[in-house]
Amino acid sequence: MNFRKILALITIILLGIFILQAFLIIPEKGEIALNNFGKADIENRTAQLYIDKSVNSPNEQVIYKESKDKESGSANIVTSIVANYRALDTLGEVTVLFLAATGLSAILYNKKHAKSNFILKEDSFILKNGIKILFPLLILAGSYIIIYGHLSPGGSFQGGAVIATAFLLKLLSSKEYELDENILKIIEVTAGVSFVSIGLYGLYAEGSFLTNFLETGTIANLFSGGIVPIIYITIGLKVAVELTNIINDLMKA
Amino acid sequence: MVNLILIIALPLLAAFLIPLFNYINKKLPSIVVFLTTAINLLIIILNYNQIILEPVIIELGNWQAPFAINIYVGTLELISITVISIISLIIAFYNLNHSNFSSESKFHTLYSIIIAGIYGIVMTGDIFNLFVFIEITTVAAYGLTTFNKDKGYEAAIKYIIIGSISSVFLLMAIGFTYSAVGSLNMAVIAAASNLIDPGLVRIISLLFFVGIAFEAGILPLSIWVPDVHSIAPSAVSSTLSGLVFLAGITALIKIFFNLFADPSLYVFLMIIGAISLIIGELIAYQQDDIKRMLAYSSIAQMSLVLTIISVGTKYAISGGLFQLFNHAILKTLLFLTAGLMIKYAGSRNISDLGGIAKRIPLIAVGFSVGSLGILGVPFFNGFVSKIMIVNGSLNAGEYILTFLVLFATVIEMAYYLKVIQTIFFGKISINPHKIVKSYVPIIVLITVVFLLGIYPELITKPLNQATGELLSRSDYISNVLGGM
Amino acid sequence: MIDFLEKWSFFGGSVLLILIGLYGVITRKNLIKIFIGLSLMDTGINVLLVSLGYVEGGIAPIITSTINNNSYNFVDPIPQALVLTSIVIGVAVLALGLGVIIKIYEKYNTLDISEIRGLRW
Amino acid sequence: MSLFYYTFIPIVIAFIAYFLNKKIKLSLAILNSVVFAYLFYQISRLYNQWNIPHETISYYMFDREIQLIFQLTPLSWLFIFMTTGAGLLIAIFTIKSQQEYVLRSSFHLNFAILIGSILGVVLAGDFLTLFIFWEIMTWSSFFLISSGKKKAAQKASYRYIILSTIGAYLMVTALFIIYNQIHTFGYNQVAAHLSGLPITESIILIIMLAIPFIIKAGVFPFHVWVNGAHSNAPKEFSPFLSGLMLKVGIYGVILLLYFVPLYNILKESVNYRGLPIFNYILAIFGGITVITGTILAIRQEDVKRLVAFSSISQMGYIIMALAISTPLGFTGGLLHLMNHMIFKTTIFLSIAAVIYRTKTTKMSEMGGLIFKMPVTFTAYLIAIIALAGIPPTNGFISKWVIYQALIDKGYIFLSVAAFFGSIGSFMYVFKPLSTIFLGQLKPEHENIKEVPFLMQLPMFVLMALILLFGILPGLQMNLINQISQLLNIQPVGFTLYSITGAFGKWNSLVIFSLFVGGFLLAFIIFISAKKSKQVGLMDTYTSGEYMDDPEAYHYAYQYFRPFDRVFDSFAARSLTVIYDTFAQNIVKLGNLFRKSIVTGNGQTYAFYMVLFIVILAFAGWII
Amino acid sequence: MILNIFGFLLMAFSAMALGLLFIGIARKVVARVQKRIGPPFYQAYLDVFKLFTKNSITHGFIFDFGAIMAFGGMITTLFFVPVGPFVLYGMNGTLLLVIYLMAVAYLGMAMATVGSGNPLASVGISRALTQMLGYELPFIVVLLTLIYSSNTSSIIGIVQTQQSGFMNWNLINIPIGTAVAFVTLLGLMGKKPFDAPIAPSEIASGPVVEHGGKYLAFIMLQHAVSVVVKTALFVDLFLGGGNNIFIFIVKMLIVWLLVTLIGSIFPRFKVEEGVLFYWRWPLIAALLQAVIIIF
Repeated sequence: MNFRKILALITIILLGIFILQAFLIIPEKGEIALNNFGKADIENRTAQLYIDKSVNSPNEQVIYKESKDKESGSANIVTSIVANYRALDTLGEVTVLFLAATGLSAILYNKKHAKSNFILKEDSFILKNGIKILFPLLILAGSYIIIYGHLSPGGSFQGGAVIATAFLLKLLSSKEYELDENILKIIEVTAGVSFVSIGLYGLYAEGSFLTNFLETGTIANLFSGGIVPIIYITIGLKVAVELTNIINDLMKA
Repeated sequence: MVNLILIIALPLLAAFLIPLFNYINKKLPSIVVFLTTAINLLIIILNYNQIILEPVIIELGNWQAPFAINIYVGTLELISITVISIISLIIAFYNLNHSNFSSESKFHTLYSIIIAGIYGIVMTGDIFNLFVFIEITTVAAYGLTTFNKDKGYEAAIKYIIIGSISSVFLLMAIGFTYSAVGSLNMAVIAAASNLIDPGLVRIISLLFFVGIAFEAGILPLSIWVPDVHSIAPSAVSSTLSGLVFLAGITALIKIFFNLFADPSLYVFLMIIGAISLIIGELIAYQQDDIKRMLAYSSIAQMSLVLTIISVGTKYAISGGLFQLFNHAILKTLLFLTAGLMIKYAGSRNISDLGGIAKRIPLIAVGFSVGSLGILGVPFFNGFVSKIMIVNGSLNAGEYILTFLVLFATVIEMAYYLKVIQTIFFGKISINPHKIVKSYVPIIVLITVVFLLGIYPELITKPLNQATGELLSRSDYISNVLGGM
Repeated sequence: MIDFLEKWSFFGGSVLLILIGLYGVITRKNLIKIFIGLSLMDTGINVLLVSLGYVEGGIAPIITSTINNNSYNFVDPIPQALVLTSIVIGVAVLALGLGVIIKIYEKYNTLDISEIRGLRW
Repeated sequence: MSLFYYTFIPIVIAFIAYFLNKKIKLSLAILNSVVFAYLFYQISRLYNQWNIPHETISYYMFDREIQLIFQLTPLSWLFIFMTTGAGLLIAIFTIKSQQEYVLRSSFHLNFAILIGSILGVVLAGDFLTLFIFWEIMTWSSFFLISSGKKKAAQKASYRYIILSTIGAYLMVTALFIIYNQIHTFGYNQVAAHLSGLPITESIILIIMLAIPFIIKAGVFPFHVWVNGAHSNAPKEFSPFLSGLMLKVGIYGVILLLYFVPLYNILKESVNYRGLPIFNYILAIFGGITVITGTILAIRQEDVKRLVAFSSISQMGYIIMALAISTPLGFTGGLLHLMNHMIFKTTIFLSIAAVIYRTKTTKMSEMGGLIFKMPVTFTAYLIAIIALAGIPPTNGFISKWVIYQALIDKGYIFLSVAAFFGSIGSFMYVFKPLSTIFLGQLKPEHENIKEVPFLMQLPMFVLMALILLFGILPGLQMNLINQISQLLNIQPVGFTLYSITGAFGKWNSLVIFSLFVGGFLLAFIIFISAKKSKQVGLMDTYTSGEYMDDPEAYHYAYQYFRPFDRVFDSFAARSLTVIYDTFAQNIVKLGNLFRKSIVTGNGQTYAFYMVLFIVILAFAGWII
Repeated sequence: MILNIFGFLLMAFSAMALGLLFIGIARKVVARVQKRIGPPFYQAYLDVFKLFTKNSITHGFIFDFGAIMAFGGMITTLFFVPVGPFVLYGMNGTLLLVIYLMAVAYLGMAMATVGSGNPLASVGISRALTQMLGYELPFIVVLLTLIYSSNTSSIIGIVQTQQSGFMNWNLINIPIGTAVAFVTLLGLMGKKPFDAPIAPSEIASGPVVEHGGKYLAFIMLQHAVSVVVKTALFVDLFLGGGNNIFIFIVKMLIVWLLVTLIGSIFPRFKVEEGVLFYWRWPLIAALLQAVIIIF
């Protein structure tokens, strides 16, 4: 417990005091402050509009399996926000992921085609054969999560992560296993490009970037939600590929 | 009227496509990036005349304005993106010849994305989107820093640590804001900001400041700057120092003039800026590594801009903004020429660059033009901005501030002149390496410098308008929110 | 009382998480530990965001058959979307950082950040 | 031709030529001399056309057009005439004399820019215009000085530019403080505003305005840059630097003292014998400058440094004369300004010629050049006679008027300083005369020849001018009285060859005729005596020793050692040391910051962030 | 015109004669002080004639030119100093002019001697110039006081201000100034204790070491005229001049003898000691006088 640690501790505590004090502020009349825990009044906020899917259209009940052609057709409201209302953020985050993968491969470039210096001496039998069974299931699960992202909990990121996990296990299981980078690249490119070009088509068709140009269909049908599922699939592919790339690079390093 | 979102979308598309192009031809990526930047400039020029008349609000996905992400392009944003597009075009041209890295295509990918991120920071009208774009820019910068295989990793790790911490604070600020106001749209927050409890406003604004200022070159948050700027390839250094700082300052201005226009905070900004200015200049004087010196000088310049803008009067703000744009142009010039000189002499030390002007005169002249511009010699672009700064700060009665600024300029002059004297009149002590001489960017930049020096109204006229818009928040709010 | 505890267990807890992470970042010398601290901070901020959007007794904002149509009570969906984004960004930065750390270890043969000072002054 | 073009023609042409001369081989020196000759011709035709209208160029600055005003007054005419004249002569001199520059073509570029900017400064009709061209002048001269071939040139120019910039910033601050109250830069409006202000404020503002000019003029507290700059500048540039750059500073002082009549503004301030304290202090500084310059000049071993210090002391005269702001003082100041420009240019040119041949500036490494370079010697001789103020040269007249002015007001200290300077000037001008031109010829200089004609030509012209103005001072007085009328100072009575002082009349014709008489008499006696036979310089009285080494037989090093011994302690603690220590302390501070803040440890940086937030939070941002 | 030229020549030659006479007398007096018999008072004339008849060597044209300049300059000075009633162009003869005209002679002599290329001569000159800076300063201050008090710088004018009687002499008006002026006169004439420049025992009589034959004659003539000029100047300024030429010459002689006597009993100052001496007491005294007069 030397001096710098004590100093650090004191500073951190002061910082904590200063942050926590934000929660203690009791607003006077007519003033607003942080909402109390669980008191987030979303009735008269943007969120309510998202829930009611009434940003552009008049506010009416959204009914399961009944209301058609809402402005955003996905039952999972988070999904509709991520892929529709705030799609630009999503594009951004996909870009960040892409950046990470690219940067990582640039960093570890010279080691790219070296053999894996993974500590495992020889492949363990159980792992190897367990993966053999598990691998298709994981892929399947991931794809399901992605495709049903606009109906059920979960979404493309989660699904992409699951798929990437499958490949991670594959890589863990055997030294010989090599990913075909060309395929990865092609998927990567197509996914990213299709995301942007969907947005651009929206710009071309509806006059604004990332606009929904398909009909949204009935809430909670599989084929509903306009471009949301498509975007989600592209995102899912993208995420899966990028994560796989990252894992691949890190293990090759 | 071409939709301005394209200037963000196109670089991203190009970036996503680059792996493909790389298969076709190794040189193609650089050309593609060059073309995209050129198209961006074209788009902006097409839009210029309309935006100068009235601000443009782009509602993404056709969701009506305050409820989803929207992009707001007022006069200030217009000038910024114009400068950004010009400079990015020049740097992209420079990259055509000077990007012979081990993994070239990835370099261009990152470069293309960082440009998109910078545009986003400047134009977006949504705080979380701002965060996303800041992250894009930063992560791309992390990647670009590591293209120096020698010390790039060390610089990058410092950058990453500081960047992640500040991003946490930024997110916290965004979360608080959302929890208080219930919207992420800047205009809504601005409209509600005088309802928020003042204590909370101050907490949030401080968090915002910490989260953004680390990208805007204010000490001590930007203490990573010298490492990264001096290590990164010179194209990257000029991008970071010229454009990223520009974007960061613009974001700060948006936060502190549009969101929370609390004049009682400006004095803090002024003091921070002044201290950072003096310290930056003093340290810059000590440097022997030329790019490191330039980096510290960038810090000082940014602090100067922050200080002057936080004076908060019309003249001061327009002077500071003009200085900001000048700095973007000049630092690009300086970093490019410095990089070329370093390549030629094979050493980063100023003392080893003696008499280099006799071998590569144009590059040396370019460097000195950049320095003289920063020092504010008449008929260079820096002159008018400095005059405006002095006038602004004196007009607001800030005599001490004026004294500090001028004192800092004297120190600045001291170290820039050391370099100039060395490269022009020093003893020749170099064994030249072969370099690809690229005259076009340097000549273009020099032309811009003199153009702005002789016809400052090219920028100052729009700047007055921009200052007017900044100082009248109600117009901004009503522009975005329409009637409500 | 209960809600007080709830409040502070969420808000205070998340802030505490951030602070712990920060403490780790500025005291631990090992780069890996520093990055663990960073990811702790990320987690903390995500928890904070989500808990800011929590609504009493609210459920996940998904329109399903089980809920009664005319009175559903969802938690705020926007923070969740934000958290989704910030998680991914955190992952990206983390991955990049780890890559850099690998190279640094190759170069300097140490992970002690106080010994990696080639760039100074 | 419009006034505006006078400033821009040389600059533009120089730029074009500079970028073309790689392709087409044209000598920039010849080009410059042609351009300057043209300008000179044009300007000489401007004489007596004081009523040609002002011109303005609009320059868009803050949120409005700022007008840059150009105007022609007799005063500015005098300066542009001198500038172009000197520029022309030096350009001609330079055609042949250029050998050893680092960047030769850039010399001419900068020189043309300098000329143009000086024209701009002098023709400026308001303070902003003056400031803009002032800056350009400073920068171009900076590049000229630092293009000198010695390493010390860079240090000297460094000191020069830093000092000038500090001055310029003071000036610009004062200007904008004023501008923000009256929204104009015009001389008269500023003057009116200053006279309106309370006395202390106006004095502060005036000092801030005056300091840059005083720095440029090399007056006492700020004379530190002059010697280094003069001695290390390229040998062709030193004449201009001393002959005109310093004078431009004087122009600014005149502007403040008379055009913006400080005398009226400060009349009710503290007085000394009817002179505002500000002027008196300025005059005192002038006196100190004279003494310091003289003493330091006497001890120099490097000829250019010596002449540089003499320039300092002469500047002191001019400042003194102008500061006491009587009609005689004004006249004397302007006279001395012109004459000093003439003879100091001559001295520097002759020395440049010597350096051109001998490649050294150490006086002890030369000697006996009189038989090798007679023209140069004559030029130097006449010039120093003028500098020492010995009749019948122009130098005496101006000094005579200055003395009249000083004695008239009875300023003892100033008069003592003035006389000290003029007697000391005997010492320091004689030193190069005896060590460079007289004495024993160095063996290695056996086969030195006189400089080429193009380099002699300027010297001839200047010699002629010295004698002409020595005999007919009325030529100068004519213009000076026009200036006096412009500045409504009551003019000094004069005819073509006589000036009326306070205590009597100076008639140069009589003096000259008597001189002829005296010399004629002496000459007749001389030739009527027996003819003498010529022997070599080594064939002298050596108290029996046999001397064969001219080196050992040439008394040149530390010529005035006994005198210098008196002032060793004085010369040791100079202002330069004080300034340098100040700068070094700032540098030390920076080093401290650098070593303590930028540790290079990323973790520390992270800690700074947290600390920064906490400090800000608890420094009042939050609480 | 003709008359002018005639007077011109007359004045020049009579001044030379008078000067040589004074020099002769001085030598006699000094000899007597030192208990020698000494040369006859007309010895100086013989010397000059002898020198003019001897062969002489020159060291190039600057040597000749310097000699001419020295003598001519001193002659020219003479015409501005009223000697008794005789004065040409006196109205123009302002004091400052006279002071500077003397400098012409010095410069000529200096050039000639240094032109000879003999280091001893150069040393002598450097000493002479140094000492000049020493004594000129208090002298000038006194002159300034004089000019200020009598409100003219013309010598004639100054003489006229002290015409009516002994009590108007500046000797009475500004006594300290007179004393200072007298002390400086010693240095002005290069008499002991201020004869470091021509110290025969150290630097072989310095400036004139190379001069022989007519050159030495020129130097002697120049010295003779300078004696006349300086004593006359002193008499004019402080001792009330004089309309009667004989009275005037007597006054000059008195001054000259005083100078000689003082010079003959003092040892020699080191040159910087001389300078410091002049800047210590005489200068302070002179400034004191000036303050008294001006305020």
